[in-house]
Amino acid sequence: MTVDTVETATKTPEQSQPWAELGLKADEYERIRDILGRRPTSSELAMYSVMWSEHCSYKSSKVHLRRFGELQQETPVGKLLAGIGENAGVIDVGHGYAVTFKAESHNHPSYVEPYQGAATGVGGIVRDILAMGARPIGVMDSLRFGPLDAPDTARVLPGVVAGVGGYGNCLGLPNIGGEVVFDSTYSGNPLVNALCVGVMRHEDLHLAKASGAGNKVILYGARTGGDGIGGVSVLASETFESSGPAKRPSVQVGDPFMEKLLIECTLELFAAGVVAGIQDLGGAGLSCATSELASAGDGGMHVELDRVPLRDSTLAPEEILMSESQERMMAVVEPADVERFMEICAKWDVQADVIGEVNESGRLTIEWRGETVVDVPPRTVAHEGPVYQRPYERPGWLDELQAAASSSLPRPSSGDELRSTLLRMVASPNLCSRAWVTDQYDRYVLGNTVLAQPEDAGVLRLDDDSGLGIALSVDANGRYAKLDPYAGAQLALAEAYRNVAVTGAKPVAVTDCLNFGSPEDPGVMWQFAEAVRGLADGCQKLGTPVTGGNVSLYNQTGDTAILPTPVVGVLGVLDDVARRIPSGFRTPGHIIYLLGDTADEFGGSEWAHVVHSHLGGLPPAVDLDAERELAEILHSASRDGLVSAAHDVSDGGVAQALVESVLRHGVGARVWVPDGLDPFVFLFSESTARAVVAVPHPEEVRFTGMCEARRFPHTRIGVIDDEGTLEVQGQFSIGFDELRRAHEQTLPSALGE
Amino acid sequence: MTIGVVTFPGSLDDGDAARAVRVAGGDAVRLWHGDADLRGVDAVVLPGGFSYGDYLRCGAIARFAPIMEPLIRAAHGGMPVLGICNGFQVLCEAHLLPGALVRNDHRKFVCRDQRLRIENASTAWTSSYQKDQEIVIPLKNGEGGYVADEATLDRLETDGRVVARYLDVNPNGSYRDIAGVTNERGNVVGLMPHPEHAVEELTGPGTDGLGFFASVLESLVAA
Amino acid sequence: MARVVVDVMLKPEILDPQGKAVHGALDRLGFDGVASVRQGKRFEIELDGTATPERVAEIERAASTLLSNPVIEDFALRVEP
Amino acid sequence: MARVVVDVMLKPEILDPQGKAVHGALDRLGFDGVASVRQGKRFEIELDGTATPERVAEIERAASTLLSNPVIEDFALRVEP
Ligand SMILES: Nc1ncnc2c1ncn2[C@@H]1O[C@H](COP(=O)(O)OP(=O)(O)O)[C@@H](O)[C@H]1O
Ligand SMILES: [Mg+2]
Repeated sequence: MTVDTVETATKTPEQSQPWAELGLKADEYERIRDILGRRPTSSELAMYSVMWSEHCSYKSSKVHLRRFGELQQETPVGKLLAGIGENAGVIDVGHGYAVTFKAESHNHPSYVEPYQGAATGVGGIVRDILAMGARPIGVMDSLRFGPLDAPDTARVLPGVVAGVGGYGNCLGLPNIGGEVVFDSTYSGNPLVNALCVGVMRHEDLHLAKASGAGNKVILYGARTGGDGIGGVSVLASETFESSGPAKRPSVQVGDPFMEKLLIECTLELFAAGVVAGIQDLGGAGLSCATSELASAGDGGMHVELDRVPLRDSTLAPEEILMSESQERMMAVVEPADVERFMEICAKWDVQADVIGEVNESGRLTIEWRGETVVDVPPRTVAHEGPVYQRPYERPGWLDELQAAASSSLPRPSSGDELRSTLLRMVASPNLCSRAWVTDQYDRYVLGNTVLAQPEDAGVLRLDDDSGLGIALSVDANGRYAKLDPYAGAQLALAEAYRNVAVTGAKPVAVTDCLNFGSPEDPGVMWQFAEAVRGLADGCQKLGTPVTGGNVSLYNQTGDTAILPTPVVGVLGVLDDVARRIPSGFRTPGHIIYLLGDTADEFGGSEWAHVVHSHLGGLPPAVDLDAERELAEILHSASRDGLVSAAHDVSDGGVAQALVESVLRHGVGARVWVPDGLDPFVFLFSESTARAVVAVPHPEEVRFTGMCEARRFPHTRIGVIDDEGTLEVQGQFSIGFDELRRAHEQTLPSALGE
Repeated sequence: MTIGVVTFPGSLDDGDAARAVRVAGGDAVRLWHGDADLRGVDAVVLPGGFSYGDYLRCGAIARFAPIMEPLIRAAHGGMPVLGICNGFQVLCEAHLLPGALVRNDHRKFVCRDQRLRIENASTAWTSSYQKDQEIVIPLKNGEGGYVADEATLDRLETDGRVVARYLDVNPNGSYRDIAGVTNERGNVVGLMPHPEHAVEELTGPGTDGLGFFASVLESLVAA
Repeated sequence: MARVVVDVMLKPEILDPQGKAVHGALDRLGFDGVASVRQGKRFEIELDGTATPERVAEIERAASTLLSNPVIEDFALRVEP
Repeated sequence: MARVVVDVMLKPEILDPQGKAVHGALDRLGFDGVASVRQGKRFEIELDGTATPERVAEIERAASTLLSNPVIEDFALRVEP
């Protein structure tokens, strides 16, 4: 095998190189030559090409994401201990604890090989959290597929769900929530966004940097094989249409057992105090880990690539650098600690090898068989990649779409029509029970899960003594975002915020996973810019910083982009998880209140989608002040024990919220339509900043008094009984057998069992 | 009273099992798979999880861990041993319990709150329950189908060695709805569902699982 | 280098949900005339050096203790040239 | 009755965590001299009647779509007498 060394590169400046195939543009290649003062070696080219890919460099999104950095770097309960730019944001939650959470997409790999794509998506985000110094304590998954009855959905969905479950269950991380959404734009472009949350003591925070000349660079975990070579630049940055099957690289296969060992081993390494710097290996593998560690450090780094343990001895140096083999980590360790480091790895049966050293050269140099194959300034690889100001423009079709309002669609009016509409809605793919999916996830492991599916947010206990805990929800509504991406991002934020708030938690921080089409389409780029602007403005208003996130572009098939899908995750804090509010109605006699105002809002609604296959008009109005007020009311109500259940109102409106609340414990409810409201609007409108709560009779006066004092709209809409029916007085009544059948049969009958 | 909880590589519910022991009023001692030493404990829990990734067959690799030698000896000598989920699989692989656990009949992992009937309330781990008592505890497994040949099943039935049976639904295709079995002496119990996830109101479907840990503590005091 | 292949199949009386599912899927795809499908495991074990009778006997022992569970499975072992 | 056997193995370049775990267990149990272990699946398909070339071709098609995932796996098919 002839190796392209720095020496050869200097001597053969004219040699042609496959920069275009690697996804680089002509000017990018020129820039690399300028930086190096010569042509890059093939190893350097590999490195730059992966690190300058859209996925790693955020070159199209960076200029917009800056808005998040301008937000206040403080949450309602404390400081950000690490923010955007680190592997994941870290939030002080009190009592000396810090929480870190982040979402990441694994969309295209999950289309190619659903099980492994989804599994390795979970594995990747878990390592991000681990690399911050935290113990991972929970995962969530936000999933989007083509229509439920499409043949490819039957291939992709079961594999993705089994992969999320297979990996997360085997790691022993409770799955505490997520989403499953169906829309035709996701055919051929499913979205698999995985979120992980971890907890640490403040002093355990670790950062990804290589400093201290003489410190050793240790690669530990799985051996390096030919997995997903080029996956980052090819898989994540180009659409399938243009690349075709020939360019599909081999898929990465996950080994969750290895990852479990890696977690326990790494936590023991942290506890032993032998880690000076740490970085996970994800997309772009060693290229990314070495250049990012060196770039964030204060000197340089030298790596001997021959020391990397290989699964396949025929790999070339550029392939070793690009390999995306899973379950690997890289640590910077002081020489005196190396022995202890190795002992701990041996205890966990984790292979570890010193592959390099931190130095003061200011360069990242990589040696292979005694010759230098990489000699670069690390910042130019990791942090100073290209930045694009992509043109963006409000798409021409938007006016027409917004003008096609839903107000002219025929509505049900009689009680019978409302009844059958409700049954049809609760059985529809986006509103039906998710149990087929969530039953495949372990929600109990670790013994701290206070709320998980089918609750609005997952709630985890952090501390047995104080009861300190967190709540988490992830949400997005692509149809809303299509109608108005600025509002759509805020609506996603509002829903996640509200889902956290209904548990009684105080929402404090935000992460996101922004899934869009091609940035080379000015219309898509505009959607992206608007969504970022909307999310940043929304976060400013709510006082919740964006602590990190992920961007996935090029989600399109041919010219058809997915619905713009800004997935937003909100983290909340509960001082005592014993005070959490569950979503299910349990006690007959408790009074049902609707909090918030209901307007006639059906643009982008589930009703328009299910009944009329219609998408047009404007999404429901955003009112973040009201969301904030609602959250405070719920927080106080939980503290003072004023409500026995609370469920947010979103997709499918009050009808959906009531159905979910009554079915939870199989009680019953009698509901009446408030004066002055049209029954259809009352039941199905998707107005925001609303929740349905159950109030014990003795607390009613205090509860309504609190709402009045805050001038927050609250309407008595019903009472819990034990009749086993949902009755809307004067309209209709449905027995639970029928209701359950409608709500629970959809996924099993479409997917089997 | 000290109850050992073994950690194999890939054990997941070891912390929960130790917590359950403490909630029930016992002292939990963590045991490491690689040490052939039970550290003087009075009873042992083999916890749930995916030991060795559950590759090959669940429990098949863990069964050969160094800790299993003294454990098998102690079990033969009458020490109470409870295998939960993966631990049950390990006990079957070690032939401390008859039968085996195979892939769920629906081929998916399943996590649900499961109703059970306690059929034998005289083992070391079930004495604080009433016979025929119904309880709800979480179940979560991918390979939880209990199988054995007909003769073995018949023998288990006539000897009263079926410890617990699934009610409402059979979640994994277990023969005769069997959720747990015991050895002849009643000191070794294997259970597919997870009592350790039902010891606190806050984090489980109730506290019905506590009885398993209370039982063994009582039986140790009585002994 | 020699290769030993061990095939492990569930005993006929043990339910094989995976085989059954494959059978069902074949039916749905219109492959008919399939009487039954069983799914098992195949291990390919590469040995350093040759497959002496002693070493094969060792692998056989591993096959009957580790690679298969005699309560539910049968195995077959062969040395490939 | 004819039997068609389909062996499905991960492609050599794809990580095989199961084979790796088995290899590790063999080492710990003292079976040495093992260079590598790969674990795959074996399907035994019993046909009603004989294995005509057309039917085998059909099974072959199923093997490449249903029984294996060509992105990560290879398969081998043979008709047993
Ligand atoms: N992919 C998934 N993974 C885990 N939990 C999920 C997933 N999809 C939905 N869930 C859970 O199922 C429940 C119902 O989901 P959904 O109706 O979408 O909730 P909401 O409308 O409150 O966001 C929630 O608890 C949610 O977290
Ligand atoms: Mg909700």
